[in-house]
Amino acid sequence: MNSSIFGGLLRRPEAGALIGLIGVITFFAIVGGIEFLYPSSVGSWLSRAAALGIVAIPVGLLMIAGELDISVGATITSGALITALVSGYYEMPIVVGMLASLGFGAVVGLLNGFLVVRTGVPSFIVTLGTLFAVSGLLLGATVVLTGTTSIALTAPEIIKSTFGAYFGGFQVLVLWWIGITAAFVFFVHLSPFGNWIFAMGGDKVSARNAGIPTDRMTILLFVLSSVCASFVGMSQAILFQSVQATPQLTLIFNTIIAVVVGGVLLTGGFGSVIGIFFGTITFAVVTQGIYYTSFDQTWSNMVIGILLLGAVLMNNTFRKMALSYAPKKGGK
Amino acid sequence: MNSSIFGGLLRRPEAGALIGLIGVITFFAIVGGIEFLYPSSVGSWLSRAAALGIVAIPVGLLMIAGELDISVGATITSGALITALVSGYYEMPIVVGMLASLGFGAVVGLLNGFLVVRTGVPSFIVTLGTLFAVSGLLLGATVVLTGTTSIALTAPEIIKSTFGAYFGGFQVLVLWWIGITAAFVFFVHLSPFGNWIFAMGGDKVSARNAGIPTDRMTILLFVLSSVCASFVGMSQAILFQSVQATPQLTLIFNTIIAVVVGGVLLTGGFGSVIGIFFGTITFAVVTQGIYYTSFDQTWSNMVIGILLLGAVLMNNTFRKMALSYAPKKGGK
Amino acid sequence: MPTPILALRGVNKSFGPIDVLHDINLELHAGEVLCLLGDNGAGKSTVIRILSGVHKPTTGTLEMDGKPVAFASPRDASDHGIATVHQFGGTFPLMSIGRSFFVGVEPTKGWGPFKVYDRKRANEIAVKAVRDFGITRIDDGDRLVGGLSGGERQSLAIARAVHFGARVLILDEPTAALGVKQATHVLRIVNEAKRRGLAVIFITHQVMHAMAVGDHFAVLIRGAVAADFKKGEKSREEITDLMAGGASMASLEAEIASYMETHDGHPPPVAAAKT
Amino acid sequence: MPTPILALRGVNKSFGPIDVLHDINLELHAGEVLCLLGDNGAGKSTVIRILSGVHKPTTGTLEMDGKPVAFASPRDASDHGIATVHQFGGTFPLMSIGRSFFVGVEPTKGWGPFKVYDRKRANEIAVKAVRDFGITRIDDGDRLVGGLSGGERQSLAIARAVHFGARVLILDEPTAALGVKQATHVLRIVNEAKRRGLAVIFITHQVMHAMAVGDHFAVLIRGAVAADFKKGEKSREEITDLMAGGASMASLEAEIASYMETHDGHPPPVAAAKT
Amino acid sequence: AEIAVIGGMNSDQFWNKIKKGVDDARLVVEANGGKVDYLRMQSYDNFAADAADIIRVAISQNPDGIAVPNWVYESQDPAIKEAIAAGIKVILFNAGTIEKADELGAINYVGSDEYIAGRAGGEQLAKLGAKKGVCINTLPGTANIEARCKGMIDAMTEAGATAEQLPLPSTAFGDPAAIAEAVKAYLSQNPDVTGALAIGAGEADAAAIGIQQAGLTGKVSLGCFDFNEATLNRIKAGEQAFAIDQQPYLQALLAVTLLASHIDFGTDLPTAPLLTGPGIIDASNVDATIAGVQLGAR
Ligand SMILES: Nc1ncnc2c1ncn2[C@@H]1O[C@H](COP(=O)(O)OP(=O)(O)OP(=O)(O)O)[C@@H](O)[C@H]1O
Ligand SMILES: Nc1ncnc2c1ncn2[C@@H]1O[C@H](COP(=O)(O)OP(=O)(O)OP(=O)(O)O)[C@@H](O)[C@H]1O
Ligand SMILES: [Mg+2]
Ligand SMILES: [Mg+2]
Repeated sequence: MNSSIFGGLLRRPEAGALIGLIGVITFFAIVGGIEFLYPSSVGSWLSRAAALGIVAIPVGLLMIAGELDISVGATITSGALITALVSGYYEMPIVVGMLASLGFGAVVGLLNGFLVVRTGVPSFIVTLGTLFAVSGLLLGATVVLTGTTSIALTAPEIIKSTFGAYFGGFQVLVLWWIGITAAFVFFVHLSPFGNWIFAMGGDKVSARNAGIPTDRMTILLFVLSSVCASFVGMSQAILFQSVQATPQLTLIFNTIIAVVVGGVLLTGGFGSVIGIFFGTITFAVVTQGIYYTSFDQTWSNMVIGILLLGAVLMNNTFRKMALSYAPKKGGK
Repeated sequence: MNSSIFGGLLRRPEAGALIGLIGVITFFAIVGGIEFLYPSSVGSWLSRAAALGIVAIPVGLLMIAGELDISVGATITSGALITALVSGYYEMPIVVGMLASLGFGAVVGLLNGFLVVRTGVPSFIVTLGTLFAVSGLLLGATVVLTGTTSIALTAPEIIKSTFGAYFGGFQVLVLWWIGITAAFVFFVHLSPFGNWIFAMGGDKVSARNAGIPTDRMTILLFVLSSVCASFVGMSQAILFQSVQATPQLTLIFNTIIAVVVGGVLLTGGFGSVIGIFFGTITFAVVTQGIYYTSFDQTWSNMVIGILLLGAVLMNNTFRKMALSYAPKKGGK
Repeated sequence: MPTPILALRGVNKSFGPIDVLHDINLELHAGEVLCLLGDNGAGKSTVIRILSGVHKPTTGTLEMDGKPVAFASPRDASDHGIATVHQFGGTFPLMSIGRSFFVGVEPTKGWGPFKVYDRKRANEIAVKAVRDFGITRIDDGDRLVGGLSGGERQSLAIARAVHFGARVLILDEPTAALGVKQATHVLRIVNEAKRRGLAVIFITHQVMHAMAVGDHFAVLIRGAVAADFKKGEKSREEITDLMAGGASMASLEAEIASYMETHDGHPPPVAAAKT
Repeated sequence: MPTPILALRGVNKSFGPIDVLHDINLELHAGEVLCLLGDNGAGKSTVIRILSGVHKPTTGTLEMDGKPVAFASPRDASDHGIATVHQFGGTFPLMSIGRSFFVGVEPTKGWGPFKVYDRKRANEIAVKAVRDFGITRIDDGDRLVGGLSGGERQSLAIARAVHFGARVLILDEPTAALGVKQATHVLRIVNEAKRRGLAVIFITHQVMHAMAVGDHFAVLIRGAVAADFKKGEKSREEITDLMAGGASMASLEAEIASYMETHDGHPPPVAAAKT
Repeated sequence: AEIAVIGGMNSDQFWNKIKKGVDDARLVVEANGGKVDYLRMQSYDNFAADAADIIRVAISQNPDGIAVPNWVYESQDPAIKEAIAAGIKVILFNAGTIEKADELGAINYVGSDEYIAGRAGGEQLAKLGAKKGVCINTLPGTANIEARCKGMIDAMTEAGATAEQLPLPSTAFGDPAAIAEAVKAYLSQNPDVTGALAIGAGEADAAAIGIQQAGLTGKVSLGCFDFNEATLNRIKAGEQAFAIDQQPYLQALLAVTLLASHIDFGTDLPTAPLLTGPGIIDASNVDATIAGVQLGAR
């Protein structure tokens, strides 16, 4: 009986991610000192995680559905840049800039989605193309329009405190992140649509034959990830009040790491939103935790790499257990 | 009869790449001026292509075999750094440094290969882990050992003219590239082993059942790509006499672009060495060609992105033609 | 004669330059099993894909209850009461049995925008449907499909179609990978569906299976309907010939089959191997 | 009695905690067809995978010509003259027919380190082997396998195994996806192989096919050999029961099959659907 | 004269100010029947190799003169020598020294020096009373950035203070949230640090938020290399102490016009080197700088 409950927990996709998270927190609390668990430190790693987390969830959903989106490295910049351009450089009301940036994100998502659905080219390649095309377009347009590649922005106080401010060491984005996570948990694990995403990742042709509108779902997921990335870029523009026209290539790697550490299967069909949530925190804990230890920070890349490999191996083990798990029969 | 020969050419994996290459050269010769075809300009884009091309071929073979290697971004740095460390900083004979750097590359390749083969984790994730782990290790070790992150190196003249020198605007690496390409053409398209790589990419389980030592081949291919990347890093250290400890993230994207533009299928089983060769030149022509035009270079990323999307769509069309192509029967 | 539940009228289908179906006319009546027969590549699965909304005909029309319909998507077809088990796949290895069973038509509980997936009910229904099928080893709807054997998976896919097959049930080679016991179960289910008044389309390469359930037979040869007849109108040998694309195969098969009677215990003579 | 070409002696196989095969003893003689029968999940493919070097037995030994052997890899097994067509796959969609045919055993020309793949010869042999099989539509070895129909691909895989099957030919459900004509071809090929003195292992769920070629039958039930008998020692009904995992199915199947004779033209009675 | 100018990445704000200088100088050159090409690096990943490569691209276009930053001596020197051997006049700008220019045979050097600029930052922090300083490095391992940090650390050490580098993992590059939180965490662990120097203006935007979040605005003096509009706003508001400016507009304008005039008219400037920096922008001169920014010259 006990072993059955235990087995039931272990076969959940987030099991590995949760154990990993507890592991790294314990590690840094011991090595880095107990202050690593003080609210101010927690605020620090959660604030670090929030921006990444908001992008990682829809990117993770795409991965569950068997796709990949690496153009978020450009859309996060476009979100920031368009807000700053419209409301900073051209001095239009901030709301216009925010809407424009989210709208542009939606357009990029639609473009990605349509190209993937219509041409059947792997999404890795399509979004690699849009990554370059969009970031090139942004840079060119910014230089042509403003003559510089860095734009300042000052947002009204109310907007700042809604999207880009700190309260007691916690960035507001953390609240957005938790809210968005909750919405996605509902969408993916409770509403019937979530089932469709898993089915698409499991076997796209069968999913289509089962009556799932796979094309529309794929496009929707691409739009979600681009809009979420734009949203993060927009909030960062408001918070940091200044924007550079450089694509964030590292964000691409970071989201993939967070998602995979969170237990999502790169080849699709398996994963969970809560797992991605844990994976993002794990990533943030590791990158922030190093500052609380006496390790030389030159080694931080290595720690991240080893964490990733370890997490993936652990998740693999859990997935195999999930597949072969069945409640024990009476005998033997 | 004619249409049959034409069809036969078109169904080759490199058909799209060749047409794309002719297209971009024509474009830049018209827009950039005829000087784009002068030997000095040709030397310029071939020299740019050589380093990329030597890495792109084994990376492309991995892709044909259904794997991906993004750790080359770290191994190219390790190749340069270890040569400079051993023979520059510690002043050992240059040959020792060269062997050490190639040896380290082989070790990284073995590690990648073993992890992929043993754990079954997708190679994208495994090599993402080693990318971070190796680049972190390099940076840390360099700082600890030398106290700086960039090391100078002076190689004897004979070594310089073999690995790192210019002759009439052409880097010697171009010759190495052509030689390595020829060796790979033999290995992949003429020797019986090439067949194995395609079979592995087509269906790994069936390939194993057909008696192909898939594990050993996979490890071999990872070693090849790491060693080739180390070789390029080593030659660059010798040529440029100075090395810094940063991973080359853009190399990762560039190799994937070159390989995909060269007609290799991301999902494996289809492609050719000559195609990758053409794809690399195409990429180099586009990135270097922009210098010869009056376009504002701020747009270059956009051009690259659009090129990638266009090339992939064209290759897709050719692949579909290849699949449905059959010599026409008598009637209709 | 009553109006057919589903009919193809002069349907053609081409994929680019390749013509796959030529002028197909077929009728399907309630309470009737239509066996679609034909050689490999004859176009059987393509007919099925048109009926289930996966492909649209190049020319020609579909009729349901005598009125022309056009299915915009597989979902549209299933909304019209057509449930299909396609030749390969149909299950999702990393999903639970309950979720896989209800893919695309998830049962919900709750109200308004907060309708949530009803896991408990889905699992119960799914497990019951599969167990009714004779697969008694399955008792937990949360088990992942990837842990089931090939035959169990196929049964799950069929149980699903039967459960949702409101009016028309289409089975594309459902028995190909199944053992004797499971195949017999499928045949029984087809008969049960017919008894309940459903129309069934059944594809198989096994004459025995076809003759065991079919009321009506259509044979495709190279994308055209080569024969369309009722039960009892043709002999087993004639049907076998037609299934083999018009070649005269039945005699040969019978010849091979007859070894067992004529050469009990001895290796058969070499002659049969000559063509 | 001559020494068997291939024998399993007390073979057990477990995947982690799951025991799949229990104490399997089987013998295979030259010029003999061994039919391996059993329900879905009985362990037939696992036996095949052990014989073809894909898996190693957990305990127990393999013997070839009376001497113990251990296959290090599938390649090792094929070097011993064992050719296998596995249940699924075996072909490579994006490879040419010639290359796919010779995967792993590429013919070469030239000398020393400059041996190159002999495309022309490979294509010729492959095309001939497939055409000998009755698939006359194929005439160009450079065509990609992905452009062939499912049945044509299956035939290619079988032709390949027959071509390289030096001593033992193993076919795991080769006829499952095939039409009547192609299935008959496969049966003919099995007989031809037997005539040439090869030992053949043949797996099928179709009693007719098994009885048409088998000299010797072994039935697996839940991973153990439940019956091992010669041709003519058991009746069709008994074999069917055994194939269904020991359940008494033959009568039921016969019952369903008998509809066609007894109820010509009329829908069958409902009774059959009750279990 | 036909002149090729070599510069840094497109998305790098600093090099767009250089572009403004190039564009303004172009007017003069074109007025004399010449032409100016601005060739830019496509990434900094493989810096030594690409920096030499791009010179060879310029040579292949057969210009009369090349204006080039001498970022990495070892790798670029051979290429510069090839250019001079091919009869092309070369001027070094932005990176290099006059000794180097003389050694290679370049006509002059216009610019500042990364190490010296770093020293200026260190001296400024020491002057502001910082006892311990940190150099926030988002590109650890990159040669010219390391030189900036080294200069800063050396200068502070000589002034009797201490200083160290904070190298961030490559997962943080370009991610303002990561930089801000890293700075915040670092400062909370190192309360004795009262001076911070960011390696670029974008990093400073994030570092300022990190300092603010650590509750140390005003207590930790923040400086940075180069500047953008937000930097100036912060200096004006007292949230940042200073920015180190090397006046890129002047570097480009002077380098190109000097080179063109040397080729066309044989002029020569006895002032060598021509130093354009480091200049310190702080509260005292920020208003004039803002005026220059509006015109795109700063
Ligand atoms: N999407 C497609 N594009 C091009 N050709 C296709 C496509 N789908 C099917 N075909 C071709 O149409 C023909 C009929 O295929 P179909 O799958 O309907 O045959 P089938 O009768 O179901 O055969 P089997 O008994 O082997 O399942 C084949 O020659 C096949 O190659
Ligand atoms: N690699 C494996 N790991 C765990 N279990 C396995 C593995 N391979 C096979 N099995 C299990 O072993 C049992 C026998 O499988 P096998 O494929 O041999 O059956 P089979 O007799 O060939 O069935 P079918 O007629 O459906 O092809 C099944 O229950 C299957 O789930
Ligand atoms: Mg079919
Ligand atoms: Mg099997």
